[in-house]
Amino acid sequence: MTVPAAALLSVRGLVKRFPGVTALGGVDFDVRAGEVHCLLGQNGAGKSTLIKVLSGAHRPDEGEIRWRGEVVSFGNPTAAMRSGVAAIYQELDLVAGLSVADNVFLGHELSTAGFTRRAEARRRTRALLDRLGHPDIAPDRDVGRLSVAHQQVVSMARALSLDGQLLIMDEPSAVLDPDEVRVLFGIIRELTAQGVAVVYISHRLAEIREIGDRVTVLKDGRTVATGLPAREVRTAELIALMTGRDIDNVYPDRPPVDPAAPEVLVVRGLTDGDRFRDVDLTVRAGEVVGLAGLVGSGRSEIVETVYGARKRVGGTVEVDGRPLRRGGVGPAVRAGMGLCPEERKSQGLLLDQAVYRNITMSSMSSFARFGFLDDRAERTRSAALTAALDVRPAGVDRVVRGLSGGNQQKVVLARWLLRECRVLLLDEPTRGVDVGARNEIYELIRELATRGVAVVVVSSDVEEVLGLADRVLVVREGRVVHDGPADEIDESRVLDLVMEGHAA
Amino acid sequence: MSEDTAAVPARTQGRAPAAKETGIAGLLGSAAGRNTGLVVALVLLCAGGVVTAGDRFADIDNVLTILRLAAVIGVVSIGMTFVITGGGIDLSVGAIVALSSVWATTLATQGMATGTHWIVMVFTALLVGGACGLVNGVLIAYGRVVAFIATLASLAAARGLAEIISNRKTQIVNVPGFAAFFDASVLGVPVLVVIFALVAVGGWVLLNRTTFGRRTFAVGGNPEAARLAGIDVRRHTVMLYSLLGLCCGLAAVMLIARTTTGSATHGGLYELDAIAAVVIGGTLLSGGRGTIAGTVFGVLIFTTLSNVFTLNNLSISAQAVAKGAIIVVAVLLQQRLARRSGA
Amino acid sequence: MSEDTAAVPARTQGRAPAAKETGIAGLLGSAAGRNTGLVVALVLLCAGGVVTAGDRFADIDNVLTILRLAAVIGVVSIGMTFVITGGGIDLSVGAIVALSSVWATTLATQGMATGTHWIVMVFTALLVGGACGLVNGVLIAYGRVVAFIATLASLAAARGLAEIISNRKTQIVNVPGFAAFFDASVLGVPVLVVIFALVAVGGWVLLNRTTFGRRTFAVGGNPEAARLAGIDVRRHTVMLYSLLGLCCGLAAVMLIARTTTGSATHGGLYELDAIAAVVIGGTLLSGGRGTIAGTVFGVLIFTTLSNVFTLNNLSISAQAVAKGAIIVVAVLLQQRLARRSGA
Amino acid sequence: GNTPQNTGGGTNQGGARVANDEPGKKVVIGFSAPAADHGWMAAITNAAKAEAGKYSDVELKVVEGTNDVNLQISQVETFINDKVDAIVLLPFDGAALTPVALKAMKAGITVINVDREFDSPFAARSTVLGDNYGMGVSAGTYVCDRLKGKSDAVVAEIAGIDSLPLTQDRSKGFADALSGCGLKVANRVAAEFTVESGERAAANLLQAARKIDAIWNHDDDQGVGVAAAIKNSGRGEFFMVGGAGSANVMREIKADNGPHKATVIYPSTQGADGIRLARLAVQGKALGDLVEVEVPREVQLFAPVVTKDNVDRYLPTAFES
Ligand SMILES: Nc1ncnc2c1ncn2[C@@H]1O[C@H](COP(=O)(O)OP(=O)(O)OP(=O)(O)O)[C@@H](O)[C@H]1O
Ligand SMILES: Nc1ncnc2c1ncn2[C@@H]1O[C@H](COP(=O)(O)OP(=O)(O)OP(=O)(O)O)[C@@H](O)[C@H]1O
Ligand SMILES: [Mg+2]
Ligand SMILES: [Mg+2]
Repeated sequence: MTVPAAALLSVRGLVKRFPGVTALGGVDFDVRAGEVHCLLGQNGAGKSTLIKVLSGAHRPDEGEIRWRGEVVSFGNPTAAMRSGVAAIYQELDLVAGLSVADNVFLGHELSTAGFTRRAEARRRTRALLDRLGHPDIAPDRDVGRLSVAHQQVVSMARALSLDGQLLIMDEPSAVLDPDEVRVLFGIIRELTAQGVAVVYISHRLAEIREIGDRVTVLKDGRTVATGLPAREVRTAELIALMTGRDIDNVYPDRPPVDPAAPEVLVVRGLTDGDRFRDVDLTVRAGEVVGLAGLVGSGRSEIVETVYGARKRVGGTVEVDGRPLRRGGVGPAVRAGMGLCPEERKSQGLLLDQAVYRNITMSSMSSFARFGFLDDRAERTRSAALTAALDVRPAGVDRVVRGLSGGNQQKVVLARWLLRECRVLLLDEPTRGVDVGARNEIYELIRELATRGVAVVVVSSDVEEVLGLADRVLVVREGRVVHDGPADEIDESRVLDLVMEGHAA
Repeated sequence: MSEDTAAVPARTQGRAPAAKETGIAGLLGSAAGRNTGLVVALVLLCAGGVVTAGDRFADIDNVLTILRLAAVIGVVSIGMTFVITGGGIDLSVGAIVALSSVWATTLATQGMATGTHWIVMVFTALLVGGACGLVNGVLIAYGRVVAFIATLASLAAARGLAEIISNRKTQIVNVPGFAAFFDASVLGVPVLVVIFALVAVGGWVLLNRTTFGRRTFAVGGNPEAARLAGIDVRRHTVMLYSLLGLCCGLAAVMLIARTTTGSATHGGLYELDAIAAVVIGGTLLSGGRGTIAGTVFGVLIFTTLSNVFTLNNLSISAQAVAKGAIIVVAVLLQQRLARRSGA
Repeated sequence: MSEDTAAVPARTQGRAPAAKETGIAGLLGSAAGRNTGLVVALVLLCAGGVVTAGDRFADIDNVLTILRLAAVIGVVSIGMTFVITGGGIDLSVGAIVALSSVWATTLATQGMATGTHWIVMVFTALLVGGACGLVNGVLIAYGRVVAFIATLASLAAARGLAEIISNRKTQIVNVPGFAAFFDASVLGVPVLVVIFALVAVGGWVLLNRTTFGRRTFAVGGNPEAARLAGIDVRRHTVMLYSLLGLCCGLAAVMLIARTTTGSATHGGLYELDAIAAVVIGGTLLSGGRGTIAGTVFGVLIFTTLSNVFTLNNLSISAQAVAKGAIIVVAVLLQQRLARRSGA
Repeated sequence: GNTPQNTGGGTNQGGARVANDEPGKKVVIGFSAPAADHGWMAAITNAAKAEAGKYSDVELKVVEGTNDVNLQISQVETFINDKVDAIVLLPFDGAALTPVALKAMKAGITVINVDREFDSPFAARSTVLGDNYGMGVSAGTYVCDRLKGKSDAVVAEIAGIDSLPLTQDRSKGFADALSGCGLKVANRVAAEFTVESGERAAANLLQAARKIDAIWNHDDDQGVGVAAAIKNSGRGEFFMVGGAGSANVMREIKADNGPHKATVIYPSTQGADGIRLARLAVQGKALGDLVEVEVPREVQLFAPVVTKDNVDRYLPTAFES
């Protein structure tokens, strides 16, 4: 391996251990000025940990980091920032309650003698957001009230405001829609043209081909390949490097839905008086229905309202022909509905509890006799599920907080797989999930469907919706603008529908 | 500054891994394991007692005295463990104890009890305590008043009510049988201590072995996730406060038995004592993590502390200073040792 | 049960949108807007005062009496707003006030002050308060002792120390000039009230207009994010507690001026009063959201309440019950109105 | 009529009834005392209210009891604003309330200081004091008498709230009297004037000392708890002397069936006395049984020992805790 003198950052033999886990077991790679260096690896491979070490948020146990040829140790994030390393973390770490502008300049506030220059901060934030294609986000808004996608944009604005030499992005595209990804790529190109280096993490191989220059693959905390040319290397090779096995067929076969199958979920004229109106949705037993649309189009709100987690102002929801009472989540759960929420950290998980307890949370009564829980049965069933979903590291007694983002997502999925639902609502089920596991999740969804479950999948990945679903609904600004079989529509048509009226 | 621990002082502290617990052996084993620091602190304290007060400390009567002292506040603290684990807080426990004790010892209640059975007094206290807890719970869960404020209001109101009912007089109990029952011993163990033990064991089982307990952790750890997982967070919250109210009612009965009186001054500062015992035991004040065994140790540490001080005839001021220091040492010990045994 | 509000009683409550604040007009406008409920509660309370006590309430002397009463606890509450916004809690404020008051009035200090200038007493009190706060902060941030426990320990220790130093005697001030300065008025406004106003305005600016304030929100709202953003969370935590300690020292000076004494019994239960004022004002007990204006309203509501009671000669127990009810009503009002003006 | 109806159980049985009771000019009296967090303090307020109720020419304003000197100062300020005729003040801390009392006097209000003394003679028109030191002396003398000749006797003391000066005065008087007969306090604990704290302190005390000859308990209200603890322990080798003089303990002394053999009175009628003095001072009257034509500057109440022999005399004015 030849290390050109131009290497901005070079990493050798990096090791980071957590209690009970070695997250990084020897990582080597180099980043050159002006390149987009992609990091690939399965969930739990150590990508996020590597980022945190590079940005000073974690201190490595062993190994050497050279910055512009000199050995450095970033004891804390400030030191890294001063050197010109800026990071966007996977778990958006913004402060709800503070405004967008405050978040952008948090830690490097614009100030005179300790007093914040608020107008200046607002103005610069405005400029950064415009540059990111989001004039719609007001710098004064409380970040906690923005959608996940918009929060991601704020994180990017924050990273840009640091004016770094190295920009690290941990799955920035996971919550963005195609349109926004395009804007993001535009900015990345602009930056690299100025000599800024970008480390880019994504589970979407297509993106890597589009934006990446070189690829480093991590597996189980080690570098298994580095410096691969992003445009030339074969997909199958990458997947084999990441997973150690071959995965060819991403989307499982779709057996035709029995037209006589009972309509399990029937939604008529659903309205929440705010975000969407008059939504009709019917899902038969064994059918997978996909909801496509732009981020912010109201898909999450639709499924949350169907589930009873948001207030239903008008319309009816029926499960197996029985109308659902209003009044919270209870009736929906009792009727056999399940929801995988969009934000796993704040809506889905008990971060400080064991994996198995998170999994059995919605099916506790099936493990209980007279209210007493059978711990052992809970563990056994959970272990079976985590094995099936390949949650790593294995071990149902682990605390969820210590799992990587993708593995946390799998834990939420396992919860509803365990509770054999009649209707399963999945909001971005594969966000942050790696190729291998993604495949397994698709298989599981399909298997559930064949067992007669009615499945609704919300996804910002149009390809995924088309590949996975039997029927596709396109949502635009709170209205369903298309409802038809998935094989009668293609990606560009969906994008057209989605963007219509949007100044893309 | 070590980076992986730098994050949140208060929140990361004491996060021991979920131990594998199975059966009674597991109960003891895991309780001791996770509470090594507390056990060590208690043992040190006892060693201090033996060294400074010799036989007077290591006497069975003295141990029973400590346990009897621990019993009343112990029962309240067990209930408090549930509420705090469930993400709440209750400042009104002392006032509820006072109100229950007063209500259960009014002339009317005592008259009824004399006419029928002393158990009437017990039921009255439990009912009053439970009702107060219910009010707290409804205010907090459905009225959406912050727990701190809601129970602060209850504190004022319940004590005022207790004063009005008792006319600020100490009400002496003279129902036959009542004192006799609670003064008795079972195999040498005073009834009050037996009650405390039963509540502790019951509380442990409820928190660690039942769906109710599991929901408590969920509600305290991430209420939004609990709600989306189909748990009725508000109803559960009401149940938690009601449970604590019941514990306060029971504590009132025990206090009546101990002092032979009901009074509006009973239970002074119980809120601080109970919360301190719970938190020193390792339950997170922010919810989602709670341990009954830790709470029991916490209560024992505080009562043993005051016993050792008294045996040594220390001045109250010096006691206060020493108490502050010992609390900090106990917590630091617990943290260091729990982390070691955890990893 | 309405499902959209089912989430987290304590956490979703009162999350008003970030108002646009510009200049002094913005200060007043936004403060009133976000605190509509509190303002309404205060106005109702005053209306009650006028109706029941007429001119005796609406008298300028009476208003000054209310403000003077509010001043001491007000200064502590402003400091407490910072600590709570930063995700902490401090139970030791009352004890710190006591210790500072005692230390500043020892014979030695007074002797020194008489020899030089009474300002020596003020500096002593501030120094002692600040030092106590520093100890709290270090214990919490670097010792990683839970704030509740650390400050509970300080509470015991500081009061004990105050008793030892003062030998449990009330220490009378006879330094020339001291009393005269603080008893004076500026344009008819007593110095104590002026100090309170200055601290409130200074606190508002510090919290809302400086990087220190921004970071306080961040540290309280999401400490991990704050750390990743390069904020030294632990150092900031220490600063927050030290600031509160300074406020306690200042409150001690004000209390010495008001009573002409230093005593180990000063500041009893200030922790509860201050936390209650802060929380009723709308600062989240879990951190990340805090309002100085709300705190000032909270303090005024409590002090006006007790003034109206005093004027009306209500039965004391009934006062307690009424107080509980009024607190709940004020909070509910604030919630309903803040939500309406917010959304 | 304005003549006080004395239907038994009243608090002024011993008081003089003379022409002074004839209605005079209307007197508005403000009354402030510490928080009624123990029986004696509650009795003080209750007695004051009852006393005021007996006079048609007295209007009493009672404010919430408080242990926060800052709040108590503001209550007095409110009285001053209100232009009451007199203020009867039992301060939480005498020294701390002195400035505001001075202010009231300057405003022409008659201030009657009760129980805890101001540190300026100009701060009150008259002062009604209990005798804390004397209480300790009375208790100590009684203990000495009963333990006559037992030089190795173990004497224990259960004090009240230890941070109050009055507790230290009591303890000092007790120690001084004991040293007169060669005894000293072997074990001392402090409670908080409440039943519960008395029980807790006594339970620990009984463990600390294996053999006790005499216990002096500062406060009969906490004494109920002390008695309960003694009963629980099954011990009875000692006798007990109470303090303050509650009706409860007096009945026990009379029945002679518990550990209490005596109690030392600390009159809970001080507040009531304060009300009477305030009324007289404002109306320009004097004390009936004195030749003096003005209300005296200071009245210090006696701290007698109540035993089985004289209990009947004191029982009627005792407070129901
Ligand atoms: N704070 C922590 N404590 C304990 N273990 C941790 C911690 N952070 C990460 N780990 C472990 O380190 C390993 C690597 O995690 P990391 O988050 O770096 O994975 P990743 O490659 O980013 O995965 P994903 O694609 O799912 O985000 C995982 O096994 C994870 O469980
Ligand atoms: N609590 C809230 N208060 C006010 N506005 C909100 C709140 N939550 C979300 N929004 C707004 O609603 C819009 C919709 O966001 P959301 O992400 O839920 O839509 P979506 O269609 O589900 O998109 P996706 O699922 O693709 O992210 C966003 O613009 C966001 O700012
Ligand atoms: Mg990751
Ligand atoms: Mg969404």
